[in-house]
Amino acid sequence: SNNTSTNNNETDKSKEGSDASQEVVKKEGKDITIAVADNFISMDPHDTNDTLSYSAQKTMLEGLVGFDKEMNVIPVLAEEYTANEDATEFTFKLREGIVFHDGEPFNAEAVKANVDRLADPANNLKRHSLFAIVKETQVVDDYTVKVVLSEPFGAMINNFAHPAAMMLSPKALETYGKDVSQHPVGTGQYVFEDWKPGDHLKVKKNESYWNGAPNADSITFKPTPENGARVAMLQTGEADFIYPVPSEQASSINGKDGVMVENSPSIIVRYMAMNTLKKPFDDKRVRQAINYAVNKEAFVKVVMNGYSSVLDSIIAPNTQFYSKQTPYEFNLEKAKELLKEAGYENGFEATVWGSNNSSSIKGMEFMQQQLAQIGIKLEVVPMEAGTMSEKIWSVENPEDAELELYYGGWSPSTGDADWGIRPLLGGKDAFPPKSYNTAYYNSEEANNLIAEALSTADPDKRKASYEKVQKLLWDEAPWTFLSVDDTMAGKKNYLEGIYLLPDGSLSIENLEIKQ
Amino acid sequence: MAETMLKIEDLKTYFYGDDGVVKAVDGVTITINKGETVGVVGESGCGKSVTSLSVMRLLHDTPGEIVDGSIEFQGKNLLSFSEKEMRQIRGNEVAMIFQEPMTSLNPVYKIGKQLEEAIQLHLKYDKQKAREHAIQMLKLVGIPRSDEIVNEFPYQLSGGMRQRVMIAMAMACRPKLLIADEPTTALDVTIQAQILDLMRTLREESETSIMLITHDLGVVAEMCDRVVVMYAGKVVEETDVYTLFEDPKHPYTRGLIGSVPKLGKNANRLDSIPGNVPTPSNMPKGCKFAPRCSNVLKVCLEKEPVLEKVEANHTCRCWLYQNTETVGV
Amino acid sequence: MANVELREEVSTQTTIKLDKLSNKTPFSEFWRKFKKQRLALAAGVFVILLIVLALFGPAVAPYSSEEFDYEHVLEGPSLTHWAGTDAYGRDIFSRIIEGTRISLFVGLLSVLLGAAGGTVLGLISGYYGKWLDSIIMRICDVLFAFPGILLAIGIIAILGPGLGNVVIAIAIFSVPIFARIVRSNTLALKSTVYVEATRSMGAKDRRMIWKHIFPGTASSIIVYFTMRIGSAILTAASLSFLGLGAQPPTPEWGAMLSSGRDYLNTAPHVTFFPGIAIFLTVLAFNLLGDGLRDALDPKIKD
Amino acid sequence: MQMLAISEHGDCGGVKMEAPLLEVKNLKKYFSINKGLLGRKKKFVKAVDDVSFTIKKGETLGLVGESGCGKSTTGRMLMRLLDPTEGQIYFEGKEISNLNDNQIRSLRKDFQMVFQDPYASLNPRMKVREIVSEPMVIHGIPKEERMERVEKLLTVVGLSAYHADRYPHEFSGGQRQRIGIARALAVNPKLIIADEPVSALDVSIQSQILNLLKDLQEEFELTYLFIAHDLSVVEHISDRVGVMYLGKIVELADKQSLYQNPKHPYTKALLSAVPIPNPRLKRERIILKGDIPSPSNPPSGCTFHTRCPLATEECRNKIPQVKEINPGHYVSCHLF
Amino acid sequence: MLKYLIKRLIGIIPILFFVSIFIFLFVHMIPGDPARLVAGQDASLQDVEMVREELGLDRPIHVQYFSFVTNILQGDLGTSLKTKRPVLEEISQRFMPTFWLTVWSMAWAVIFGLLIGVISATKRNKWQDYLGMFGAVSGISLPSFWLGLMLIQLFSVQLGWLPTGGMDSWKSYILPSITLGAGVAAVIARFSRSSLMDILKEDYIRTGRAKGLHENKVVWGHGLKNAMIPVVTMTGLQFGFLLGGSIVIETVFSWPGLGRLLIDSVSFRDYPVIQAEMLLFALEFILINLIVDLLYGVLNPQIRYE
Ligand SMILES: Nc1ncnc2c1ncn2[C@@H]1O[C@H](COP(=O)(O)OP(=O)(O)OP(=O)(O)O)[C@@H](O)[C@H]1O
Ligand SMILES: Nc1ncnc2c1ncn2[C@@H]1O[C@H](COP(=O)(O)OP(=O)(O)OP(=O)(O)O)[C@@H](O)[C@H]1O
Ligand SMILES: [Mg+2]
Ligand SMILES: [Mg+2]
Repeated sequence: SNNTSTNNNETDKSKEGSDASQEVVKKEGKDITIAVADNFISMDPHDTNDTLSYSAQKTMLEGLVGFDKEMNVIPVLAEEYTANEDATEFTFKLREGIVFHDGEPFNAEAVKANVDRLADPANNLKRHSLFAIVKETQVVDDYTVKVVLSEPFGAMINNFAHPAAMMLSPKALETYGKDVSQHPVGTGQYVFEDWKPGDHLKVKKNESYWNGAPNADSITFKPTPENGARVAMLQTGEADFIYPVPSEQASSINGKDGVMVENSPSIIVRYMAMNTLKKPFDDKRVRQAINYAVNKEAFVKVVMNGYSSVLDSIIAPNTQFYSKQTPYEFNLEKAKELLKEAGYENGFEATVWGSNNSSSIKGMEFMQQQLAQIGIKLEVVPMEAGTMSEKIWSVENPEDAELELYYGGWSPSTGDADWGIRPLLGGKDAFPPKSYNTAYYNSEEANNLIAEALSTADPDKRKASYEKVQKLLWDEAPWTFLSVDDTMAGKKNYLEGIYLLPDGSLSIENLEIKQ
Repeated sequence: MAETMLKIEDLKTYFYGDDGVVKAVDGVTITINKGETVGVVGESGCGKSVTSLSVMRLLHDTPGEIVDGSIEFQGKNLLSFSEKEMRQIRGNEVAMIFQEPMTSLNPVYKIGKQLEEAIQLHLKYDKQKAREHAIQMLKLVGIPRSDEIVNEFPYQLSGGMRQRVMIAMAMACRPKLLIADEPTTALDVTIQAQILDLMRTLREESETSIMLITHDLGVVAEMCDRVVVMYAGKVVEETDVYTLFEDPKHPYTRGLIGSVPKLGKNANRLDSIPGNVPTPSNMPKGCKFAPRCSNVLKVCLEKEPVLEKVEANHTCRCWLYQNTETVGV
Repeated sequence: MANVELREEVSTQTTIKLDKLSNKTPFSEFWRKFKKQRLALAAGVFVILLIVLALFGPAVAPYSSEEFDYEHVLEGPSLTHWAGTDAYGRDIFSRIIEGTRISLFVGLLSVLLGAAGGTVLGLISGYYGKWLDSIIMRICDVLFAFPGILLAIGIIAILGPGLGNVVIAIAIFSVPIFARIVRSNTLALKSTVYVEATRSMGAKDRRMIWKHIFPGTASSIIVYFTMRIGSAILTAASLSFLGLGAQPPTPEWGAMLSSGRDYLNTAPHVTFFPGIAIFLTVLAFNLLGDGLRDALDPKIKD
Repeated sequence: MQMLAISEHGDCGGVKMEAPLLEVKNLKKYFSINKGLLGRKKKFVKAVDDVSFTIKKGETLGLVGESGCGKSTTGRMLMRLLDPTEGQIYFEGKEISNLNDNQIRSLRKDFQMVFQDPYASLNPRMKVREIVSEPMVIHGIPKEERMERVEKLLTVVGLSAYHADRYPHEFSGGQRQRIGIARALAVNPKLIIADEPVSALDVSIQSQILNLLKDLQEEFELTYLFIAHDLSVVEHISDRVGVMYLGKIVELADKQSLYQNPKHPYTKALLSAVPIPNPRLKRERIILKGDIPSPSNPPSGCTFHTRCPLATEECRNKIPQVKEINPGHYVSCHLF
Repeated sequence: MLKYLIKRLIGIIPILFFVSIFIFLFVHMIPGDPARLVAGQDASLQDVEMVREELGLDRPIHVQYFSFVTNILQGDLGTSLKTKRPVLEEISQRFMPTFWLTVWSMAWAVIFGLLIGVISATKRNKWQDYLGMFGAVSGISLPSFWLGLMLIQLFSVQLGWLPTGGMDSWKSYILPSITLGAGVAAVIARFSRSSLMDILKEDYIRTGRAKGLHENKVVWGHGLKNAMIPVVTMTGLQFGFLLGGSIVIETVFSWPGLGRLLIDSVSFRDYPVIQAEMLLFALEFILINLIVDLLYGVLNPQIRYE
């Protein structure tokens, strides 16, 4: 994996106009407030599927193993782990002397309780799928636990590193039952204090954290959906850290009031999918023409306010097995020519769908302006989430799909090429409603290449296949390739060690308050 | 000569409205002596109410303004009084009963409270005493169960009772002058008879001077000592009540008396004054009554007559009776 | 003989001249009262100006509302761009001018539909009473029980986004308001003596409703109509704020406001001018409504 | 000639003494007012309670009584603006109280109404021409005829044709009442129900209207039911007079006997309560005590007993019957 | 009085019945598949079907309605599809913030609205009147979200006096309630002005003056109490406006109330929450207007005994 480390000052876009030697502002106390864009849904890691909730959970809970910044598996609550030859038995040696926040000892029994919970389909947990393969969990001794799988699965350790496998106190599981989602009890740096959905979630310092108490006394997460309000909170000091920072305001707040805006390339790609089953998008020349007709630099400047980079493959550079392609340069002549060849000299009309948040509307409007230059009239239809799910993911039969163009973005949460390609362009199996192939793209060749890459564990072979598929798809142009987003966070300059990972999740373990 | 209670002289009250100036009261002179009841009659809109409101100085919420004349109450000029001084007079020395018993009481307050308000204000009684006084007053105006009525709301009372409450309220502070603006118009005959009877009794007991405004000549005949007849903002005739009915001078007064159907007199046709009361926007030049007058002279159409003594105790505003000398004036 | 006599008396009786009052039609009466209200008059002039703009706006606008220029984005007001440019470098002034048509269209049409529906329901409900009244009023109660914006959100979720559906949504929740007003007016008018007089002549329901009752409700409808236009424009703007309104690149003021709100501290003019446009327009309609109310019917209130 | 057309039926009507134009038998109107939970317990206002009378062609029946005694309700029932709770109404011998709305509509032109409030009874949004021609429109009279007739009618009531294009608010009360009368005359009615047509007018105007009504009656042989609370007005205009009290006619007689020789204590009190515009005439007054009881809760027995100076035990308990004590003189009182 | 109350309470039942049908149909008419939204991005088609079954969304619509109603009658509002928490809990947590926001907005709106209204009515056609009414009309003419954003800019960002949102101290109530209440204050001001102006023309006001009462006592004592009668009714209706306004304002000010919950639930098609919340809105509206009617009775003695 080649996730680049998140160097805050790596890009200098954020630094325009900012005074690097800005004086560190004063912070009263050690209580940190973080404003986020959405509400948390659950505090039960086993029953969570949104990144935001995990960001909060990770302050309180820990797993046996975890990922480091480069997405390598590292030990956390387990000191070490071993797997048998055919990858059916995983044995964890647990760190000793750790207690849950409620005083319960962390031991093999506790691990068994958690894994059993995940493995039991009757519990109806959202993350059951990751552990459905577990046959049995055995307590070898107090601090050794062995997980037996029903079939071999080499990547199982990654599943254990996933936040879904974070450990809850068995006592809490018992007393709260399903309500444990309201009362998370873990071993982490911070202890759950209170959660008023929609208002705030507060955690406080765990003085007896096994790896030394953290720096901050408490952390309060505040969901603040309105961009302006979130920014204002950072400016006024009501919040010490916010994310995301709307790119529109990034440069204006950076460097003032002790505010620092940090951006770095994410793995989120922005694209406009074209329904390749539908006329005129079934014609590659039309798709390429559209790609030539869109000025990506202008896209970055106008829509993303400069906080993104032009997309030059179907996956972002920070994604595993990325290989750079030659961008479709902005060339209206060429675009018109291609259209003419395809028989659409006078352009045509089409509808683009996208979500109804302001940045997505802005993107679609931009596409509308760009394509108007080659005679393509776009109708922009922003859709509210529920409607969109109905319109796109309730269509069983690809032929019935009304979808023509879809403006969207994708973040492969696992950070690898497979998850960046297969759900989106992986042939029939990825067509809505099964998955996210909104381009309804289905090519034998690409499907084979994707399968090939999956069939082997040899990185070189995989790399080769992914290179080929990226080249192929780039040329096929089922999408209009737009950009790679930056992650955008704002903080007061006394904070250090807090940053966003490329997948947009928050890392807070090394938080420091500089005074 | 009896003591003069109220002396209105050449009062002019104009309204400044959308259509220009409305001379609602345009030179009214009325004198009321102590213990005397003076009737003011005239057709609707001739300025009777405005005259009474001018006396009370209650015009400030209307576009009306007293532009000329004087109002002397017990020798003091009310027009020179400050608002504060006026408040001490109102409801105290000069009280008023309004035309509409149904709407003149505040619907959201109990009868008792509405009565006590004035009593506490002017007689400086405490609450307890004011209440007793209020009940006393209600008894006086013949309201049965008056100690219960004080705790009721106006809507629980009939029209006659409300009008009696109004009278009680007006009489509560023993006013020297009572202005009654059509106090019985809204009531039924049998109730009217009760109220008139009551007013008569009260007058006899307290020697209050009364200015009784009405358009019912029957009421005038029954209640008043002297009568002032108004037409279009002006006094056209003034005399004692007997003379008025037996020897009316002004053609309008004569017409008025003739046009009332009289009980027991079985005339086939009534006398009637042709035409309509002039509206402010088409006031005739000269005598205001000229267009309807059966005795109209040439001069009537050009010049306005003045109010002049035609006999002792009898004044009239009509060219038929004007001396030539005064014409020149 | 009696005939002749009667006529003679008649002629002597009608000596009064009506000439001085001549030509006092209800309209002139209204105009006389209305023109005294300076603010409302000014608002009326402004509304007329808006209508003219709506009709001829694109012809006067210095730029096309869709003309983008990525080299000049988010520029403040200047001589070339009186209200500055937006995120695509489009001329905000031109967009506001073109937006006039849309905002007025949304306001007028939605309220017109709502008023038409509400009036018919209100007339029926008030005139016929009984169960018809109960049913209509219960439905209105139900609609009333939900905040307008909530209904609009739901209706748009059902119908899909877009200005047309915004119009329908606003129209739907305007219906009960008009129904109630018209109903209460109808009830009052139904019991007036002149309606009773007409009934006593043997007039049919249709005549009573359209000839006597409806004209009597007209003034309150007009007044309310004017005022509701203002709130309709605001609602449309709120819907755009929530991302449910006009589709890009429609220069609907609310959408402009909404898309500009991320630039509140970098380029405040992007929100300021559309905000002012909405404010002034709604203000004008409200003031006009106030004036109309005072001139037409002092008795109806908010 | 047009004048003749208007008085058409008057000419051919002749004198038909045998059948009265209008006959009312035991007419009742109870308004229900909902009381109690879910309106189950019904309460009634007995606005008109068992009223009978007849009106002959060409005569005027006056109806007097104090406010709320049911005069207007009676009038409105005769106009079929209200459905009687009980009782029959015969018009020219034909029962009209059981006709439905559609059947009654064409008959409506035979009886018209003049209302109390000249300000409220004309639609302020219509021109005089439209107002006066409306009954003709309703009864299908062709347009040219209508236009001509409006002007004739206006002249008849003492206005002139040039008033036709003005709006009601430009007229004074008396003039409006004339317009109302013109409207009532438009379709050659046989019976006019005048509900307090002069009580809102000034004395000097009132006499004009009273004279006009009398003249019109003479000319067109109209029949009036004249409702008023002013006894002197009723005396002036009526041939016969009925006195109502709390929904009942307590005394009904021809004018002379009623005014000269009233029988019912209420009539007596009423007559004595009228102020006479003659200061020298001091009469013996009967001042009634108390207020008029509410028709929703009328006293038992004779409804007048609560205020009657001569009330006996019997009056409290028994409802008196109507008796004809002299020919044509009906009284409902236990004293007779 | 008690009878009246009981009658009115019984009268609510049919309305609620209509409301429940309306809400149910309304919610189910909104396109969007909650099963898919619940199951989440990674879910397979089977997962979605399973969720659908689990949520009972596969049953015929009338069956769903029936169980919706019977559950409600048993006090069970269901569980949120999104958070899996009981709807009752979900809503009750969000209720107080919205309640207090509404109450404070209403409180200041009533106080200021009345004050402006009374001053305008008594200083008719003077500058105070013009100023007051211009302010009031402006209040109705401002897009509330814009006003909110502007206030945040001015008072939080520029001046730093007040917090931008959240619900931490009494200070955080100031901006949202000003924003939310502005329109209502304006309506009340206008309404009380015209109502009081009408009342001041009444005969009993003249009676009060004729008694020699001080003008202030006439206006505030005799005038206002009568003028309040229609104002109170109208104020009740404004609650509906506030509830609606809270949807937008809560978004602007990050207020943890029902309005935002509703927006969230709508986009998630969280049927039980939407239904319960709409029902709550309706009930609240109906109850407030019942209270208003009772208040009306307190102010207007004639109503009391009917
Ligand atoms: N508030 C007012 N504004 C304008 N004009 C008024 C006002 N009050 C009275 N007037 C005018 O003053 C004139 C006299 O009115 P006033 O009330 O004194 O008549 P009135 O003699 O009392 O009549 P009525 O018998 O009907 O009570 C009327 O022509 C009326 O138009
Ligand atoms: N629609 C109605 N509903 C209920 N009660 C009514 C209705 N119409 C009239 N009443 C009642 O019936 C009684 C008689 O009313 P009516 O109008 O006939 O009296 P009236 O003799 O004409 O009185 P007035 O002289 O005041 O016109 C009154 O007590 C009145 O309150
Ligand atoms: Mg008067
Ligand atoms: Mg009547």
